[in-house]
Amino acid sequence: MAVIKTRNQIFPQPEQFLVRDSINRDILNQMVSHPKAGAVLLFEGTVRNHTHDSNQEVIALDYEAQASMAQKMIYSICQDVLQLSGIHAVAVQHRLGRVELGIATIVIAVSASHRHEAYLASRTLIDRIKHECPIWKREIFRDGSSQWSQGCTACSATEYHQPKQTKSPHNLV
Amino acid sequence: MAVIKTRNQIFPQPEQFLVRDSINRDILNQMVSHPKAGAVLLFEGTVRNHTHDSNQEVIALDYEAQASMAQKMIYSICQDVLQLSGIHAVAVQHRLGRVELGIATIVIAVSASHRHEAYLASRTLIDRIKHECPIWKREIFRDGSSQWSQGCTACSATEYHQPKQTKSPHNLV
Amino acid sequence: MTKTIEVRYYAQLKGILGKSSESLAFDLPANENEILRQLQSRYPEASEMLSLSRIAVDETYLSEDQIISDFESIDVITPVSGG
Amino acid sequence: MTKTIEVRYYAQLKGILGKSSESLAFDLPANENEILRQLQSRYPEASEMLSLSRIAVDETYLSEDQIISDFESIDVITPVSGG
Repeated sequence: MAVIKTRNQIFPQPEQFLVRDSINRDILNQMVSHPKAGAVLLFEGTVRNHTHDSNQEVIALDYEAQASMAQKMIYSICQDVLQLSGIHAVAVQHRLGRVELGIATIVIAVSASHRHEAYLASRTLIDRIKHECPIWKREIFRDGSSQWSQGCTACSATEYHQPKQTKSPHNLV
Repeated sequence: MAVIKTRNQIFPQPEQFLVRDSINRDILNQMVSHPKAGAVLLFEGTVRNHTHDSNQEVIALDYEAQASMAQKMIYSICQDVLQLSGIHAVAVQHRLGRVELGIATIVIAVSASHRHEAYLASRTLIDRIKHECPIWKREIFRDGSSQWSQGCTACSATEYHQPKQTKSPHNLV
Repeated sequence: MTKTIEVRYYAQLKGILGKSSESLAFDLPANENEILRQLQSRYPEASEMLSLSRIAVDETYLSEDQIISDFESIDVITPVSGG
Repeated sequence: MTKTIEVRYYAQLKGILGKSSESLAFDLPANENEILRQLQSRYPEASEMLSLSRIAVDETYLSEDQIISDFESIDVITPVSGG
């Protein structure tokens, strides 16, 4: 029977999953450090100067969330990922509000016994957080205009765009 | 026809691929930052307290290399990875000499337009560097004894262990 | 029966409707599609956006065939774009 | 023909042989397996380790069927374990 792992492997506290200040990757890295870890993977989503939706130059993103629901869902996704093989700890922070070009919008840290486990856990975390959690981004363009992102702009065009029939958070993993 | 990308997307200088001092992940992250990058992935291999080969407690690793050959091979692998879709820059540093428990032995940074591209490039880099480059690790145990690692200790037991018939660096990717 | 429930809107839908929350009367029990249809008849200008949306009650997504009658709040979750 | 070549050893093999380099005479031309066999008959105590090793000449791995006659150095590359 699988042992349910406890909160001390999920960082930071859930009320710090969503933050308005810049994310410190070194702190998240430190949070997941573990004597049994042979691999630590840090994923950072960053603001880039273009999107799928538009030919305009993006200078920043602006994030909004149903924060209490998003926190609970991120925590639940972290719990699921800790049940994967070889995972020692996970840490997640996602920005809210305006984030400038080149700056991290989300940082995900994972420590695992082996690198393959770290890659699987990291991808599962970012994919599920992007596809399931009630967080939205608005693209702010050089000319001062803006538009809400249509689904997952960091995905390739052929990827999952949250069609209604498969949107349940429970049938994605 | 594929455009061959140039050295300014491979960091640091090849003579800095192998280092005896601690690796600064923030510097590697900064090296790969790019206005078109929507994803940055930092992989860190770290010294863990146990191995596949032994029941003894590991307190450190000690690395040796055919350094000039390893540098050239890492550079060549980086060039290959830059030809993958959506990759903007890569950075690699690997430790030589003794590395203590919990400390990074290798850091690989990749920036890409999309996260899927970053994960593929990062995995390709670490897998090829581990399997192809003339670098060796010795495990140093709590009791002061040591032993050379048999093939790739950070791999799972069922994984590639460099059997002779498939060892050619040219048929791995 | 009819029940008055706090409804919250976000992102693009909040812009279309010009408000982030309101109290609305719903015919209950209802499933996700029935709640969305009641919102669509009230706000035809948001009909397409609502057709792409999911409903969370008391901060949990409704599953496809779940029927609800007793709850405090509705969050209308348009297609998400975090990360 | 016989040619004297600088040979370098690393890691476990360096420990078994008790040296990191030496000048050795090789019968050339030869492919990778032939070079390894010449080393194995000189060092039977390292025969198994050599059977797992690869040969690099002038700092490039030999390919399976490559035959060489003119080069400056040999690196004997036992199974690698970097990362």
